[in-house]
Parts: sequence; C-alpha cells; structure tokens
Amino acid sequence: MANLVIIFLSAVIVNNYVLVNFLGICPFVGVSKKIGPAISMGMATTFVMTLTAAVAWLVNRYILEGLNLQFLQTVSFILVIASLVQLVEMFIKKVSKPLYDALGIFLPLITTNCAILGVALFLVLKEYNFIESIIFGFSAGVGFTLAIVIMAGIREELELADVPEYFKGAPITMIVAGCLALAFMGFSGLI
Amino acid sequence: MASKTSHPKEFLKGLWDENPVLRMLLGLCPTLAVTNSAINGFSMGLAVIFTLVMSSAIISLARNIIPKEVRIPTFIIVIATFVTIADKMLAAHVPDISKALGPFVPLIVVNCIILGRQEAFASKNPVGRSVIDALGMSIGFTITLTILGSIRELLGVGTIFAVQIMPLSFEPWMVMVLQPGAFLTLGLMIGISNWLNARRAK
Amino acid sequence: MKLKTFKKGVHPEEYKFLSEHKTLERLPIPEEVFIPVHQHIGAPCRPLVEKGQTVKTGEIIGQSTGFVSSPIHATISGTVKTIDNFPHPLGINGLMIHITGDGKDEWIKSFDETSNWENLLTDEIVDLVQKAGIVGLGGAAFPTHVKLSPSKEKKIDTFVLNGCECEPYLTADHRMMVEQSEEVALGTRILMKALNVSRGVIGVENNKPDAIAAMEKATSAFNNIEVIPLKVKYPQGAEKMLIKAVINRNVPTGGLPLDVGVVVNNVGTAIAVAEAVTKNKPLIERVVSITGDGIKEPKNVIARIGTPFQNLIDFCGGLTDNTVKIIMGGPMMGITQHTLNVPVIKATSGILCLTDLSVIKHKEYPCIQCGTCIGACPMNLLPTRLARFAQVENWQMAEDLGILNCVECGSCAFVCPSQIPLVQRIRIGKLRINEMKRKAKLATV
Amino acid sequence: MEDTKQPIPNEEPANTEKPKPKPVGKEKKPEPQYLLSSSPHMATIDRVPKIMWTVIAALMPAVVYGMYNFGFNVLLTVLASVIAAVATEIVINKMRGRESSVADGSAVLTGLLLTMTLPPAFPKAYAAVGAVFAIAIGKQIFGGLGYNIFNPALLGRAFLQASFSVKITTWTAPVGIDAITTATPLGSFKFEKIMTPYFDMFMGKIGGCIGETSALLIIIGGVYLLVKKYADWRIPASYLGTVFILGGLLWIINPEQYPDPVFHLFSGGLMLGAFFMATDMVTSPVTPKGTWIYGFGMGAVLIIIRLFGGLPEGVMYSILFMNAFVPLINRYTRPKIFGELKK
Amino acid sequence: MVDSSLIYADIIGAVLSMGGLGLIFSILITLANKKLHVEENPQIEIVADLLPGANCGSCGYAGCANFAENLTGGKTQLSACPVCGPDAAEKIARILGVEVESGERRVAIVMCQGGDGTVKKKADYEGIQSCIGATFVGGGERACSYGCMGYGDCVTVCPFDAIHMNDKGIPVVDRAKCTGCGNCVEACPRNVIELHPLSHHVFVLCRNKDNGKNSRAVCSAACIGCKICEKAVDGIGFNVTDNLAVVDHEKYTRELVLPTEKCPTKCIVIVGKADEK
Repeated sequence: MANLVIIFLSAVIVNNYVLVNFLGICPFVGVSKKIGPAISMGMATTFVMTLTAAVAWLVNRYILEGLNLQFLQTVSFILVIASLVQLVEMFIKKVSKPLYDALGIFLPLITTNCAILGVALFLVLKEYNFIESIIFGFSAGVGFTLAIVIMAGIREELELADVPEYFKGAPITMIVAGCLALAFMGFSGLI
Repeated sequence: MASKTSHPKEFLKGLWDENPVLRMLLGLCPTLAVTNSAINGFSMGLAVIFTLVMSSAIISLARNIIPKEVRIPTFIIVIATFVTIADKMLAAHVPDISKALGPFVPLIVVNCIILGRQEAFASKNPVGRSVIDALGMSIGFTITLTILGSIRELLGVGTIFAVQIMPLSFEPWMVMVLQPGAFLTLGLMIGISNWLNARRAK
Repeated sequence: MKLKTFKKGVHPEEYKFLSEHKTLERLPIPEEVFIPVHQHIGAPCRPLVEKGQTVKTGEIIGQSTGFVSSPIHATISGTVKTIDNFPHPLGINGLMIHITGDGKDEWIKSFDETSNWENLLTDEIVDLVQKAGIVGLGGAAFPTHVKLSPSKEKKIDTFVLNGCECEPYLTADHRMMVEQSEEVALGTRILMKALNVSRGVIGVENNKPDAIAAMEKATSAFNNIEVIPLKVKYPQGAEKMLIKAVINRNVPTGGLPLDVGVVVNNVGTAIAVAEAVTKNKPLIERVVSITGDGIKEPKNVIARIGTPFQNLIDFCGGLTDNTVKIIMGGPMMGITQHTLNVPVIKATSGILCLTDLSVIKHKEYPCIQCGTCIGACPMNLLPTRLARFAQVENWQMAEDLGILNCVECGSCAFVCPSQIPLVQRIRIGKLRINEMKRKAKLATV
Repeated sequence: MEDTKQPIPNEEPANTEKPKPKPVGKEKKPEPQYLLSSSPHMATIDRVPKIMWTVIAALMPAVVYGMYNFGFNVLLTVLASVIAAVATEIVINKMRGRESSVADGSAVLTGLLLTMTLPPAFPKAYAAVGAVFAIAIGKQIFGGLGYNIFNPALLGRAFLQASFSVKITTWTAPVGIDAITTATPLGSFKFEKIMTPYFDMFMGKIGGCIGETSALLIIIGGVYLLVKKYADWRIPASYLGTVFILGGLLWIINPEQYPDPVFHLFSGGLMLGAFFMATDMVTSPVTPKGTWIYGFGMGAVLIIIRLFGGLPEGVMYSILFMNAFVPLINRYTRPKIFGELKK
Repeated sequence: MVDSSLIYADIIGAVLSMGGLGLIFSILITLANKKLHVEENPQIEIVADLLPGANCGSCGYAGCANFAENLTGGKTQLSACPVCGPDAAEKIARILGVEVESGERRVAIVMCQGGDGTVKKKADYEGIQSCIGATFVGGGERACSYGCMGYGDCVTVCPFDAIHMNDKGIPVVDRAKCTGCGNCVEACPRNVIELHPLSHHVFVLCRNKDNGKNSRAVCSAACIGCKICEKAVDGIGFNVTDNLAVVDHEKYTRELVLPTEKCPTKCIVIVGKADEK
C-alpha cells in the first residue's frame, strides 16, 4: 500500500511527468490556453494513460516476454495504443455527444503523443507489477493534469499581462514551465 | 539528388522558416529532455535524421497503396520500425549516449515532427521531394538541438562537446543542465528567434 | 452601541465643514432659465409650448411621454425665447426650453394648503406626485410616482427615507433635515400612506448630529417612524447599501428594493412630495450645495430648476482663480462640466468647484494586484479584474464576473494605489456588453 | 487624508484665464477651460511607489541587523544585488521603449529581498546574477511590475539554489561567535538533531541567511506593514497558523523525531517569508477566501519539505509553489456578489 | 551470438505477433468505423479555408470557422461576410451551390473634418484615451458634439490596418486596404463613419445639425446649412435638412466640381477620385 502511495506521489509531484520528465510537452503547450479545455485534456489523458498502462503491461508480459520479443516493445505498444484510443474515441462519439465534445476531441491529440508511449516504456523499465502499473499510469495522468491546469491558469492570467510581443505564446509558456520546474525542485529528495 | 538542386527551398525551409522546434514547436519533448549536453542533442538529431528520411522515403513510395482510413497506424508502424533500428544501432555503437538519451529514442516514434511530415508532405509528394523535405526538417531539428545543448552545456558545465570553454574559475550554473534550464533556455531561444524573424521581415 | 452600516465601502475625507452650517438661502429669481426636457430616468418630455409663448411659474411646459417619465414645469414667468440644444449637465447637449423672465414670478394659480391630505386615496396621492413632476432628488432622478406604484405581487412593508448624504462636500440634505424637519416628517408620512406601509425608517449618517436631533424631534409624535443613526461610510446613500444598513436586507442582484419590500426616497423628495400633496405645488426648485475650495463663499441655496450654474456661482461670490474643475454632484459620482452655462436640473444636488490644489493628478501605475479595490467594493465585485477584462475586451469574462452589477460608486478607483481609472473602464465594459445584448436580442426576434 | 489637498504641480492652462463672473452668452473673452474627467474625483494618498518604499523601510531593521550580525561584507552583497536589479530594470525598460520604472521602488525591493535570503558569505557576483535573473525572468518577461506570476526575488533565489547548491548552503557564523562556519538551526536539527535555544533564534544570534535570523526585527517590520495595510494580515496568519498546527500535530505524534511547533515558527526563513515574501501583493491572491487557501497551502508544503523532504528549508519553495496556484485560486474563490442568491 | 535457428524463430515470432496484433486491431477498427460512424459535413473545412481568416467578426459569428459552419448549415448568407473577395465568394458559392450576390465594394468614409485647429477645444480631458471612454465624460476635448472625438477607437478596431490618424487627429481611411467590414462604423460612438460604394465620390464631411451660428462657433469646417450647394445644383442631389447638407448619391450626377467650390466652409469634398483611376 505504502508502495502505491509512493508511486503516486512520485509521479504527481516529485517526478512530475511534464515538468521533470519532459513528457507530453506538445499538448502541455498546445492545450493550456484556457482552463476548461486544459481540465478536459488532463482528464482524457489520465483516462488513456491508465488504460494504456494496463494494456501495455499485459502485452509486454504475455506477448513480448512470452515470445522473447522485447525489442518489439516500441512498435507493439504504439500499435496497441493507437488502436485502443481510436476505438475509445469512436465509442465515445457514438455513446455520448457531450462527453465527446468535452473529452473525445482531445483523444486523437493524445494518441500520437509521447506522454502515452512514455507511460508504457517507463513501466517496463521500472518493472512494476500489474496494479503498480495501473497506479503509475493513473498518477502520471494526474501529474500531467496538475501541470497543465496550473499552466492554463497562469496563461489565462498572462492574457491580461503586458508580455513582450515576441515572447507571447510558446516562449512565455516555456519560461513559466521553467519557473514551475524551479518551484517543483523543492520536492526533490521527498521520496 | 537531381531534385535537390531543383528544390533547394524545400530543403532550406526546414532550417529556419519552418524550423520544427523554433517555429513550428514540434518535437519539444526530446528537445527539452536530451539537450543537457551538445553531444546528446546532436546524437538525438542524428537518430531523427535517420528515422525521418527513411520513413519519408518508404511512405512516399507507398503513398498510393495505403488506404486513407488506416494511414496513421501504417505511418506509425513504419516509423516505429526505423526507430527501433536506430535505437538498437545507438545501443550497439555508442552505449553511453544511448543510456543518456534513455527512453527518448523509442519516443521518436510519437515525435510530432515525423508523423507530421508524413501526414503533411510524404504522403502527398514523390520520393525525391519527400526525402529532401525530410532532410531539411531533420537537419533543422539537429542544428537547433545542438545549439540548445551547447548553450546549456556551456553554462551548466563550462564545456561544449566536452571541450572546456569557460575559464576554470567559472562556477557552472548547475540549473542549466537541470529541467528548469531546459525550459528557460528553449523559451528564450524561441522568443529571440521570433524577434529575429520579425526583424528579418521588416 | 455599535452603529449600523453595510459591509465594505470607503470613508473619504468629508469636507462637509465648508457648508454644513450655512443656512438655506433663496436664490433671486433668475433672468432666464433653460429647462431641459430630459432631466430624469426614462423617456424625455414632449414640449407643450412654442417659441414666443408666455408662460407662468408652475405651468406645465413639457408632457411626459411614457409611464417612466415626468413632466416639467415653467420655473419662472416670462416668454419662451426658443427651444433648442444647449449644454446639458448630464451629457453634451440637450433639448431645452429657454424662458426669459418678466421679473414678476407670477404663479399660474395660488397654492392653498389642502390640510386634509389624510383623506386622499393612495391613487390620488400618486397622481398629485406625478403631476408635480417629482423625481428622486438624491441624484438619480428616478420618477417618484413609479416607485409609488409597485406591482400588486410585491408586498411593500417598509419605507426608508435616505438622509445619509454620504457623498463628501454635499450638505443639501443635511440642511433640509435641520431646517425643514417638519416638512420632511410630513412627506414621510404621506409617502408611507401612498405605499400603505406601517413602518418608516429614516437613515442618517452619524456625522450630522443636529439633523438626527431635528428629525427625532419632528417624528417623536409618530412611533411608527424611526430615526436610525448610521456609521459614516460611503456609499451608504446607495439604495441597496442603505437597505442593508438600516434593516439588514439584501436586495438581490439585478433586483430592486421592491423585491425585498422596501421603497427608498431621499429627504429632498419627501419635502417635494409634502409640498405637492398639501399645497399642490409642482417641483420647480431644489436645494443645491455650492461648495468646494474653488468657491469663495460655500452656500446651500434654494434655486429654481433651469437656473444657469453661473448665477449660483455668482451668488456665492464667484470662483477663485485657480479653479480647474466644476462638478455637478458630489466628488465620488459627480459629473464634470466644461462650462458654467449648464442649468440646474432636478438631479443637481450640488455644484462642486475644485481648485488645482485639491484635484488629484492621475499617474497610472500597473495594477499590483493589491486587492484594495476588492476590499472597498460594496457590491463585493472584483473591480481590478472587471476593468482589466474590459480593457482587453474579454466581455464574456467581464460579464461572468458580474460587471453589470457595478453601481459605479467609485470606491474602487478612490482607493486604488495605482490610480487606474477603474470606474471608467467598467463603464465602457457595461456599455459594450449592454449593446451586444441588445443586438443579440434584436437578432433573435 | 487631508493630504489629498497637497499641492500637486499643475499644468492646466486654466490658470492663465481669469474666470471672472461674467454674464451668460458673451463670447468675446475666451472661456476658461475646465478639466473633464471621470468620477470619482477624490482619491486616497496611497501610491504604488509609496507602498514599495514603505516595504523597503520595513525591511531595514532586519537588514541593518544582518550587517551588524555578519559584518560589513553584507552591505556589499546588498549593494551588488540591488544595483544589478536596478540596472537590469533600466536596460529592459530601454529595450522595450518604456518609461523607466525604477522610481516605483519595486526593483530595489526585489534586489533587497533577494539578498536577505542569501547566506552572508555568498559571492557578490552570484548575488548579482541572481538579481538579474529575478528582474529579467522573474518580472520583466511577464510585462513588468504587476504581471509577474512568481515572486521575483524568490525565483532569483531558487535559480541560485539550483545553480550553486553548495555555496548557498554554506553558512558563516555571526560576528563574535568563535567559529568560521556554522549550521542553521534547521540544518542542525535535520541532520544532527541539535536544538538551538529559542531566545537566540528570536533575537537572531544564529547562523542563517542575511535577513532571516532575527525573528523579532522581522516581526516589527511586518507588523508595521500589517498596520499600514500594505500586507494582508490573513496571509501571515494562515501561513504561520498552518505551520504551527501541522507542526504541532506531528510533534504530538512523535516528539522524538519532529521538532515542536515553536521551533518551526522561529527557525529558518519562515518569518521573513510569511511577512515579506508571501504577502507580495502581485503574487498573492486578491480574494479574502483565496488568501486563506494560499496561506494554508504554503504551510502544508513547508511542513512536508522540512520534515519529509531532502532539504532542511522549504519556505522559498512553498511560496513559489503556491504562487503557481494563485491564478486558479483567484478564479475559483470569487466572492459572492452583494445580493447574489445561493445556487 | 545465438544460433541461426533461434534468430529465425525470433523473426517468425515477431512477424506473427505483430501481424496478429495488427490484424486484430485493424479488423476491430474497421468494424467500429462502420458501426460507430458519425456523419460530418466535409464542406465546412473547405469553406473555412476559402474565407479570409481575419476573424474580424463582422459577419456576426465567432470567427471565420464558425461562420463557415453556419454558412454550410444554411443558417446565414455569404453576403454577411463583407470581407470576402469575389474569387473566394465565387468558389464558395460553387461549393455550396448558391448564387453570388454581386455588390460593389464598399469602403468607410469619415464624415468629419473637425481636426485640431479646425474645431474649438472646449476643455481638458483626463482619463482613458478612447472615444467610448470620453463619451462618459462630456465627450472629450472637442467642442463639437456631433463630430469626431479624435481618440482613435476606429483605428484600434480595424483588422486590416486601413485607418490611421492624420496629424490633425482625424482618422483617414486607406481606400485600397479598406474591406468595408464596418468595424470602425460600430466602434465610433458618434456615428461619424459611414460605408459607401466606391462609386460615391462627393461627400458632405460634417455631421453638425446645429444652426449656422452655433456650428460656426464650434468648428470652422462645419456645414452651416447655408443651402448654397442646394441652389448650385438646383436641388437635385443636394438637400439641406436639419441644418445639414446631405448628398443624394442616386440623383447627383452633375459635374463634381461645382458645389465643392461654392461651399463657404469647404465641407463638401471629393473623396477617392484620384486613386480609383
């Protein structure tokens, strides 16, 4: 149990997915303009990450390790993830239009995104068991959500600020991310 | 190679006008993650050059036989194949660097630059043009990463490509090789490139 | 005992000493008056007179054109010289009836005291108030008869008389309460009868002890009227704040005092109502405080509506040489004037003349998010955010944050250490948002 | 408030006219031109520069004590940092073609606050680097005063901490104590379990950063700011309160391992942070409810870092961390509009 | 190294497993695509590409993409977009299968000449330097209550950089750049700006409806309602109502020079004749 808590805290704060591991930077920059979409994006990502963690662990354990084909990890993971996400997207679109508008439209963005594949690769690297993998995937998603929502809050605030023209948009986002990373450094050594 | 001379712009645009990192903001994850030294950035760039050029060539060749509905999964598989090859090659020849780059080499698979070029260019253009486009983009990427890595290495360690540049009395700014340094340097680089671009436009 | 008041708000320096002990004086009948057809909230009047026509004091010269409107009367006897656009104190130019006086001040009829007002029916009182052209004399100029005709569903149980005069400098209401306390009490009783309520409350800020004493004396015979001293704070005279202060009820956002069973009127209005109902006298004059450090002798004068400001200023000894700002109303919500040719209107509670010594020089700094404005806003809004969203034209956010609830009292801009013109920005925002709403409404119809 | 009447130089051409009473309608003489402006026409006397310079003044007792405590060297560090901060501000104002904003005192304040969080023997050149970073990246890149998200001084300090982690944790003993290097009370507790006497911590005869040692003098300056209402009392109250309560709870659970809450309050940079850094108007929430959440968050993060983290001190990180949440806090703690009905 | 049979086993395993995975998922996706397909109109994207993309909002929708959606949905007309050039309009019309409404290009005209030195200054203004801001405060510094206030709200709202302040503080429209989107017309609190077809050349550049004496008192370039222009053209094309001359562009066909020269305050002006040729 304590083990799971540590995995959670580590992935959310100490080794925050975005600010420390540099994963999922593209959506972090792209979808952090407004708080609403940022929250949706965070939730969609958390969902996909948890799902991915489960599936990737299964694929790795029962297909790749079983057949001794670890070198196919990258290919098989991305294949599984891409297909899964597409299925989920279609499913949501059919089942609930509001849910699709809130979450579904972000799903294609997430598929081809290092955040998801990163989860799969990391959990193999760290040799987590099945439950740990799911918790890891979920916490990584929460960490991503935390970072993107903070960033969206700050960027909405910066809409009102007098940022030098050439630094508007991505540059200032990067710099804020740098400041955030500085602030998160205080947690190093926590776990 | 004949088409290269006929389309020099196709090649040059990747270096500045459509520089994947500074102007299109693509592939930021590896850009940030592996540029704690110049050599890491450069190696990453090489891996990307290999992957992008090879997959562009293949996809451009096969562009007419891939059904529209499954093109993205197909692209990904092709890319993933080359990424795996690049990864294994790095691991075999330069194990130290491969270790430093960690999972970011396999993560090239989902690098938006590569998929983006397939979707936007290679799947619509003949092989020659696609390869030139891929070369321009990936070399632009490599140059940017190398510069970024050099700046961070210089300030963070005092060296560039492990060659001591700063006087030994210089106390390195550790932060530059840590995560905040990556974000801050890249932010400033993009800002400055915006400024240069605006000046050039005038 | 802890004095009653509302939450938040500010307490600017009062400067009431300039004129608070000056007894009311009657301004000589002016040679000419300019009577705007639009002096109140609601539809403007339609002029009933023509160029060259002779009129007598008290004669109706403009007819109201809707329910929310109020007629206007000739305030001197003489000849209509012209009906044209002249500088208007509320805007830039406005249509006015220009009357040159014959110096006789002949009234259209004699006004006898109708002592039996207690026998009048509610509707008859409201009718008399409407015919007399009475509007809220506190500054907003909302037609009083409209306030007295609430819809049947609204149960009115309390009448509040506004004697706060929370604006710095102004002393008109103060002097009226001291010198005409009997009329104020009479007006209160008439208004209570018109509304058919049993409870009357008079809220007076604690910096006017003589007014409180006078009002207590005048109302001592009526135990359903209570005088409540209030802690000195701005904007206590705003209806919603006053109701919160005296009877602790919250008027809902976008609602009116009627929604919580209350009607509020100003002391000046009460006197006008008393005169209209008991003497059948229309609203042709009002008390104006002429004050500020730019005027030589600050005074409280009774002036005919339509008298140019210049006459009043001359009556008070003129302006000092370094006067730079002329304000109609108080310093917190008053409107600056570019000329002294504008006339006194029904809403003119004061003329404030400020010299370069007391006019603040604005130097705008960036907002430092100190939150002082938030601590001052009586409506519990976030002025700094509203102003900023209005500035970057993010109307949606501004509206979500309740920009339309702003009462423009000026407390935020008063306390702002960055001297940001918060009120002006918020006004622009309100205007734009209302414009867009109107358009959207037109588009859907 | 009679200062609203203080003479302010006036350039209005109105003075050149003689607004003598004259009959209406005669247009021969040019009419006096009055000033048109939006209401309100009165204002308080508080201005941004006044607030900034008052905060600087309130810091002075602690700064002077730092000099007395750690020697003349400290003055040079202060100067290096302040001059670097002001110079950066001037250069960036020039680059952006803006009016110079040095006079508002915010750059001086940033430089001063930065030095107060540095150890006494910290190299002056690096202090200057920190100040340049604080102004350039911490403030100006967001658009200057009022728009920054993070406290610039603390951002500068965090930059220095990440860059020169050894130099910034090398403490020199106060003048008059027979030692060259020493440890801060927090450090000695965390790594050696040695308690420092409370009286020394309160008066400041201890090792530590230049401006943080004397709780007494910081409280004096801080209370002055609270009285002048240039700092929101809720922030130090909730911050210190949270630290006291959480620290106290843990102490009750295990007094062997965790220090008592009083030690928490007076050790490290907590007092300085609570009164001067966390209360920075620009980077703290504007809503009353928000300030409570902000203070609570800082307190909780501080206790986590101090007791469970790898670093002995976490004031800086706790404030920076919560700074990042301020836009969200502001957004979700909008006060209920007067008369707004409950949903 | 391992022996070759193992390598072959590896390769076969790889091919089989990848192929199997790929096959399973492609079947799943193909099935899902059939079952779960939601119809979307592909025209929207094509139309959005053809629109100007300035997001000026003069069509009344939240930007060009939104307009495209409503256009394809038949909820609005192409003519609602005043910016669309004839090429794009034709293409879009062909896509949507509707007729192009041909209209002459319209441009904005500033109907006031009362710049600094021409109009009297009535007061000093302190506050937000925008026209809408000054409307709350007695209309700013200029004495004319009909004309341009000179704080340039029209300049700020122009999405095409087609309107600029001249040295007298009167906005001037660049007729080549103006697309007639009407943002400036909306922004002007005094309604001084009008949209006119390019073929209109003669304008009375004044809005002052006061009588001659009063308008002359505030501005030397004001229309004083003297009716000289009306007489010069025998009342065909020029009408003076409310002390203000108005051009009737339908009727006025005479030689342009006449009334412009006769006007005592020079408020009748030929606009844009030169740059049309």
